[in-house]
Amino acid sequence: MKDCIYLDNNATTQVDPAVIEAMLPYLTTYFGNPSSMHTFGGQVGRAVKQARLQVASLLGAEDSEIVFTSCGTEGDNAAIRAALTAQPNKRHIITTVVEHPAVLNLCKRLEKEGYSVTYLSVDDQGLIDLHELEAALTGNTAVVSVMYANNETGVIFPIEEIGRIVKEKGAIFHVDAVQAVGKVPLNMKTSTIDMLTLSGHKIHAPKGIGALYVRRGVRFRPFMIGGHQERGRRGGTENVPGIVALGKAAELAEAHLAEIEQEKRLRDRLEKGILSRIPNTVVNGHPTKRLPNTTNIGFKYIEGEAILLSLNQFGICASSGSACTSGSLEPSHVLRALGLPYSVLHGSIRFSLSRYTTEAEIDRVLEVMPQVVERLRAMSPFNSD
Amino acid sequence: MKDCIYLDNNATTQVDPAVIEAMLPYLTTYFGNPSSMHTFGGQVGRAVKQARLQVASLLGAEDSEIVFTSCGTEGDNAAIRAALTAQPNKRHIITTVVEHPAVLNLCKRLEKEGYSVTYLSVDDQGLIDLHELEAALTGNTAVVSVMYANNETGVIFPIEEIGRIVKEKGAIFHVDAVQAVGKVPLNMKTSTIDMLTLSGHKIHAPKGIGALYVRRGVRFRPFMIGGHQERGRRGGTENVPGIVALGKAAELAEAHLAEIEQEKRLRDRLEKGILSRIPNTVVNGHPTKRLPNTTNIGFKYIEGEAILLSLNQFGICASSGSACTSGSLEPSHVLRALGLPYSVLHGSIRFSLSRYTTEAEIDRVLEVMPQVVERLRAMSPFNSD
Amino acid sequence: MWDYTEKVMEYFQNPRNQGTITDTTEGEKVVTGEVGSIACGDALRLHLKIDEATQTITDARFQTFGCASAIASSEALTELLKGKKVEEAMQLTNRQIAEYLGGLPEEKMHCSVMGQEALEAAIYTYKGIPIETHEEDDGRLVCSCFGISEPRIRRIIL
Ligand SMILES: Cc1ncc(COP(=O)(O)O)c(C=O)c1O
Ligand SMILES: Cc1ncc(COP(=O)(O)O)c(C=O)c1O
Ligand code: FES
Ligand code: FES
Repeated sequence: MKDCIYLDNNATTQVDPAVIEAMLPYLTTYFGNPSSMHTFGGQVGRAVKQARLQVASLLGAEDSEIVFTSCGTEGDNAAIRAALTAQPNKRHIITTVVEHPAVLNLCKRLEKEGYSVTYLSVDDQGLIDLHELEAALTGNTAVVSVMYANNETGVIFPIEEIGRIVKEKGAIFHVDAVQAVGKVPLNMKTSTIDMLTLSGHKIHAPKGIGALYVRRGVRFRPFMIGGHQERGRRGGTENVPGIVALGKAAELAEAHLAEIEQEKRLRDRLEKGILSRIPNTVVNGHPTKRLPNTTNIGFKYIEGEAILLSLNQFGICASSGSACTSGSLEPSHVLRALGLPYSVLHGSIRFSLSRYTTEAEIDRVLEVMPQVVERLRAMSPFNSD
Repeated sequence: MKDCIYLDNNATTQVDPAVIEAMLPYLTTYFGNPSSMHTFGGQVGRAVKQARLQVASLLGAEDSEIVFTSCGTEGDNAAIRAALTAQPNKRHIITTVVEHPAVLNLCKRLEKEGYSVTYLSVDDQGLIDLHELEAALTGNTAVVSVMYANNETGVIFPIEEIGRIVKEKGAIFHVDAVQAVGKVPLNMKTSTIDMLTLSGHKIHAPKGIGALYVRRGVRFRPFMIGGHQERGRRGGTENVPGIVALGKAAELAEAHLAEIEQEKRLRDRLEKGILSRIPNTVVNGHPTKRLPNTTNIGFKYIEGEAILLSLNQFGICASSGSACTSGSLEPSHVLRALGLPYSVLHGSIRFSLSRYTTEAEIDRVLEVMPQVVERLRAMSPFNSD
Repeated sequence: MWDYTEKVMEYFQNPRNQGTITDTTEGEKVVTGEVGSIACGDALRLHLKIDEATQTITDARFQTFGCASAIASSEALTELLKGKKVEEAMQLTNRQIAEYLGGLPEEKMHCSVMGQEALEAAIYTYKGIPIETHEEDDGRLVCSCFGISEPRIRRIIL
């Protein structure tokens, strides 16, 4: 991996060595069950508590508002199910067409279970229409689930504006912030958000750990039912090494927020470099309301998988669509929702940076990219259009 | 921890160093998302596949029948929910009064959701009455969920006898084998079990990973809804290091099954030693239908927590009740279900061994135990009774 | 799991006042007060030696069946009682017992309540006042240790 230029950080990130160092003692020496009497000197319980404080700090939340989960998908499932179970009389859900499958596929299942779901559409820049939201909201709406930032385009929704509208109607407001955490500053103290999902492996913690923020006072029912762990909000023996890792990763992410402009500068360098060097390229999604680390670029007349494989030959890792849907051959539901022309739809590539990305790496991509595109276009029947 | 005599392996186990070694490369070098295109040379996908084969081998199953989960609690929730969702017309569940909270508390929630639940009782040795099961089963029974072995007493249910009865009535048969896996040989090929839950941290893998066996052909609906991971049976980015760890742990557990008699010999030495040295002690649960590593002993007239804390002073870790419920002050629901006299109920201690337990450790416990009990009994108002 | 103070652990490990009182001389009276049962999982039998002329508790001992904090609370109770006048002892609260121990986990506060109740029982016996028995029939038991109801806990703790 050392030789790989990794620009697929929205799919998953490299675990920070300091995170591994922090978690290792809890994989080896302090392996105890935090719910057990014998406490290994209380070490395990204290470590979990510290991690909870670290995650809370990143979100501007209280530690008692953090529930550890196994991943972002669990957080999304838990939040939406909790909102529905806690308000059995409300049978309506609002979400958007560009959500992650963790929300979208859950909503499809919920429709089968008898709930009605409104899927808000997006415009060609990936933004929703707040009037459409207002019109959809009723007293019957149990929960509005909207992502903070899109994983494919990086487009950021106006979360607090949305939240104010949602709260007026008394619905619970859930935000899938898996892609936003660590990339934009968050402060739950001044936010309208009731519940917020995050996932460890997107912020340099390992896979298998995540967290759900649940605002104090918001009615909650556990999704994963079992023992009294997480104050009765999530059953199952606590993943102590994962929790400690997430705590450390949150601390590092908070520190990194101060230098996020540097990451944005590199992203802009990449984006402008590609647009200026390669004709028939476009940026997908809103030009400025976007995560600082993500750019999704359409290379007209050629196909995404071919581009990715060519980039792989040069040791460059990027992606088309989300990792999740890349098993399927369908073009991404997000790009389709933007109503992109077919010529762009099939040839779009997401580059997503991290704090490890260097200027030299970006320059290498800028060097390679034109040849890759040229070669494929030379083969394409649409090239001469 | 090196100096601690750890006899609480039913709560959680030490991670095997070989397991940590196996997983480390997937925490560091091979951090990629297995669903991504760029494959780190296919290394990540291959590792997940191998782990699936290792877990399948331990269970005598096919690799396609293994779904990775985050813990035992998730496996139990997923199995029971799947059975209900796949058979929407059946509204009845059968389980036992001695299940883990992951099953019991879920069933209590399901009652609120409109399902009816039969909780089979147990006799004073912890065994159910098969006639009671037969009488409870109807065409309306969607799922029967019974644990393979009890976490507190180690009592083993006659799973295949139960399974034959269940299958006659066409219900789905789920078995929580979290405590049985790695301690008794399992072979799904010749079994009546439809779904089986296991948890990594009980077999020397880390916390945060588990698996659910789902027999080919059994109708399944995902509990954790999201991307198409695990062939659509469990959404969420795969916990690759955890999966690799579980695979290695399964391989080691399978090898250890050949030496399980040695573990049983140590357990018997401990049990007999305590019974013969300390008056007014009894073994809780069936004398022989029990896991080879577990003994639950009642020390009359003294209280469990006081015993545990005294043992801690000598560097011995055991437990009373399950770790899960030890946060509460109620005596264990399992021991109460056995109908033990109060004098035993409050003074019962579980010792659970592992392949790391040595004869010297057992002998040390036998040396310490009499003083501990004597000291507390000298304080007890019931002592002279 | 429980965050016990060093003092709780020390009193649990090395209680000095466990046992009964057998030796008495002229002018001294020995009384006992008992709460809890084996069914509840905790029980405390408190023994007091009272100098009748001065109304002073000259010795206090306990027999306890219960968790570490029950044992430590019993030890603390007997420590606190020694040398006190009966009327002073009547003022002792479970809070003072817990404070003497440097605090108890919230879930374990009721273990100190047991001390206060045993003391009450012993002094009532000394004064010849009949003791009301707590029937476990009110259905709202908070602590299975002994039959105290939620209102009573409120009164004692708050
Ligand atoms: C019998 C049994 N089932 C389920 C579980 C839950 O497993 P986990 O803690 O991995 O969620 C446990 C252990 O805690 C158990 O002993
Ligand atoms: C926006 C968004 N939500 C949810 C998820 C799901 O997170 P996880 O893979 O940790 O389950 C992802 C990433 O895959 C995501 O990008
Ligand atoms: S689970 Fe989401 S991009 Fe995959
Ligand atoms: S007296 Fe300590 S738990 Fe009841």
